Amino acid sequence: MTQKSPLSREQIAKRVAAELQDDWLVNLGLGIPTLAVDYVPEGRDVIFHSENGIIGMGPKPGDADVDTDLMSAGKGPVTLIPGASFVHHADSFAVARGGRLDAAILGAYQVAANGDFANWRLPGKHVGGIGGAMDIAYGAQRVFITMSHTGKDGSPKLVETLTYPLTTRNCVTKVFTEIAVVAVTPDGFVLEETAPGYTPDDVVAVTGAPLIVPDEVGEIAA
Amino acid sequence: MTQKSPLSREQIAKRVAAELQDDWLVNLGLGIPTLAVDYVPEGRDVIFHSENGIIGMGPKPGDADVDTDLMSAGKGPVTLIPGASFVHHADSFAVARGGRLDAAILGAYQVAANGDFANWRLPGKHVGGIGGAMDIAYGAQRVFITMSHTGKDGSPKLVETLTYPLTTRNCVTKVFTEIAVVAVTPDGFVLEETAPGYTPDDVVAVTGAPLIVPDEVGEIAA
Amino acid sequence: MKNKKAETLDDALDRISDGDTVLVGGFGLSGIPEKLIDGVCDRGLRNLTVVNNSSGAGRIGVARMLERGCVGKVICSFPWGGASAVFKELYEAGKVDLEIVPQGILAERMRAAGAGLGGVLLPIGLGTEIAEGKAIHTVDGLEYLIEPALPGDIALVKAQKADPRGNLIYRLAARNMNPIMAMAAKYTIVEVDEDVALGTLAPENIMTPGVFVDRYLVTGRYRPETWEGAWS
Amino acid sequence: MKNKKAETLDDALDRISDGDTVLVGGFGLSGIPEKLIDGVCDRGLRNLTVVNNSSGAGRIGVARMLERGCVGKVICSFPWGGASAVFKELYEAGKVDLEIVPQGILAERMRAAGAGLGGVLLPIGLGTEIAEGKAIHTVDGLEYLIEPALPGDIALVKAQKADPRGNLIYRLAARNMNPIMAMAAKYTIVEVDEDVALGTLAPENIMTPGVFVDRYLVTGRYRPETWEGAWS
Repeated sequence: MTQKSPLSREQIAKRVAAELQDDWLVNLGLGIPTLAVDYVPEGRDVIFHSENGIIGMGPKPGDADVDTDLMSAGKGPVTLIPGASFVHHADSFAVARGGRLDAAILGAYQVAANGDFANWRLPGKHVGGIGGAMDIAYGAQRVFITMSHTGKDGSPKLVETLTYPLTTRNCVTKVFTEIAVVAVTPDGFVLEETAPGYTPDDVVAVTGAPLIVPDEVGEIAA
Repeated sequence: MTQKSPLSREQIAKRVAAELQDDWLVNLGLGIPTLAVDYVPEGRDVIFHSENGIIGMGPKPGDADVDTDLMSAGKGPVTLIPGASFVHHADSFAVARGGRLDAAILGAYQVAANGDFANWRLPGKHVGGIGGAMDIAYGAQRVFITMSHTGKDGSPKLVETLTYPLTTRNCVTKVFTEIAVVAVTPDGFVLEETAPGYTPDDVVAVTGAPLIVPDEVGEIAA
Repeated sequence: MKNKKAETLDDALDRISDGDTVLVGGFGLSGIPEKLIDGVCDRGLRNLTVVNNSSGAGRIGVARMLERGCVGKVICSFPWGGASAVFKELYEAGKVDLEIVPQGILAERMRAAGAGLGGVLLPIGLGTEIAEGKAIHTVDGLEYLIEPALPGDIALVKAQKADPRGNLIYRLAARNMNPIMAMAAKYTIVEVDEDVALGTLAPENIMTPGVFVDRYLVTGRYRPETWEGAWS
Repeated sequence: MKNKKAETLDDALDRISDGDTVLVGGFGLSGIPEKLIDGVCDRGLRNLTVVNNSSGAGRIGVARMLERGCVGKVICSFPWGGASAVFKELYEAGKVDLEIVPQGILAERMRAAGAGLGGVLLPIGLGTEIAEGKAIHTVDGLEYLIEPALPGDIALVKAQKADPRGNLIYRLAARNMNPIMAMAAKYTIVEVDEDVALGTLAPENIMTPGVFVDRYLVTGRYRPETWEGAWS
């Protein structure tokens, strides 16, 4: 039997980036989502939207070309692709809420079987904030979540019902973790792929809600 | 006694234009208001706003310079002053509703003693339309109305209560007619000036609501 | 990169269907997608709900769509202009419906649609015929009309230039409602004077990002056969 | 023509009072009116309600206003950034209040103020803590939160260039919330890299018409003494 090989952060980013199709407009959250920009499959023209008003973000510049007036929502220096444009915040969120984002890739603390997710507040802690996640998750045609399959204490992060404060209802399309790709469907969670060496039962064991396992489950191309 | 000399349309325009102060942003309605642009007192920098998205309209161009992409809300060809700018309709009405207009000069069918006015619909007739008048009259700091003092049948147009459909409530500052300047105050109509040869009683006689006549009533400088 | 440039008028318009709500740019004689309007007429579309500032003037703008029998309803702020003869005749014959929306409300209702809002709270129209049957909401003691978003199935937009991503700039006051309509429709079709190479338009000067544009057609600058009847 | 150009920082800021609601432009490290913020600090203003995307980072942006004791309340979308040490300390000591508003709602609430709306119907935040205590209105069977307009007494805005009428253009993503805040406040004060002669800015490229600007101060391009603590 193959050794269990959980995906690295980069491998999760690469796997979710494989979902991005030609001509899509995509918003990336902080953390692993930001890494996805480096793994867009060749030949696909994906346009990245940053909620601070950039449409058409390009890759990170060299150190000499860093411009504090040209940074992503995560404060990372970026460049522009040809045909990029700027809008103010109200129009930038019009892009998101108005349904123009083909996809958003976001992090999460928890995802529920009905597509609810939580990513903005840890009860009792002062970390981060809501930022633009509610608008983006509401408006995007597809919401892809990247996160670890379980918390540091081993508790499942794919759950029946959220215990953390809700970000947006019924919006998650698929979840990408270090051990699995899980789709959110009207019937609940459906296992699509597992990381090398993991069986469906391995994933079921650390998932906090019923996980439908189809006859065929692929292996993540990591 | 001086002969009664009712003001011409141009004289009404000149009189209302005398109200416009340096640095004001002003919107002009169709008809007599449009004529006011030619009578701004010398030395006053008045900026004209056109609700179709022009901030800083200049005078009419020569025939050779007419450009159908540069016309006022009344479809008249215009020019630009230095420092003019363009906005789309939503931002143009933000200028109006948001309170940036120092004044609007509009026509009316009727003005009521509480500052209500009617200018958009004649019951039973298909003429004109509402256009942008409701937003402009609501938002402008001052609403100056130019109109004839009475209708063609002699009926008063300054009235106790509107009988024509309301445009905007409680917004009129002053009314400029061919025979008088009348202010709208918390106490009702107050006569400020009369046209050459007209007595206060002449004006009271054709006004359809109580008209307060102060001790001093000036003559319109026509 | 997706090719948003349509080669023919038919190609540009192939997504419009009978019964669609069509937002049509233009104000007065400025910024009207006249060639796209001709195309709609020639396709023999029926029962469209047309949103424009006016009901057309002479044979300019939406007047031709009315004349050719494409329109079931007009939503506009200025229906009874002296030059709106075609509309007047059809309306009085009971052949077309009308919804009058004040110009600033019209702009905000479409902007709301483009911004994914359900509607806006407007302080105007209170006490007038416009308020009849509408919900009122009070904020800080002041009353507002709740005006719902006004989305389009299709927008027909006029711009000056487009690049291959569909980024747009507008000429002078021909901007008018065009950028708002481009955002407010499910599918936006643009008529431009010219197209320019990618990277030609300065990113800071682009007025409508291409993400709001589905197709554009290069027509050159339009001049009507006649201005007759358009000026009264 | 009114002279909107302020000659000194004090001159630019003479209309701000204790207790004002101050909209402060900027996002991350971009488009922050840092010199105006220094001026607010030096004037020793107190009990301001500050609206910004975040609560400041390191000693950047509104963080300095907090550090100097000018702020009674912060309205923002991202209060607990890793670099928001000043705010965190004050908040936990009970010395400053906080209202968290999601970023898109924040932008729309300020835009509503600028556009003279009472508020907007937003489809987001439903079922979340953000919705607690708020009115809900249904349009076409869909629920929306009614979010009131958020006006400012003062806006502190950063732009790239101003002309004598106060017309503004912005550089790259330094635009962010600045144009919206310029429209949303009763009195708008702008910090610019440079001023240019009347007629220099192309009318079609002006992003904020001068009618929304009351005063501007030419400061050159700002560079902080240190970026320390701003990046975490």
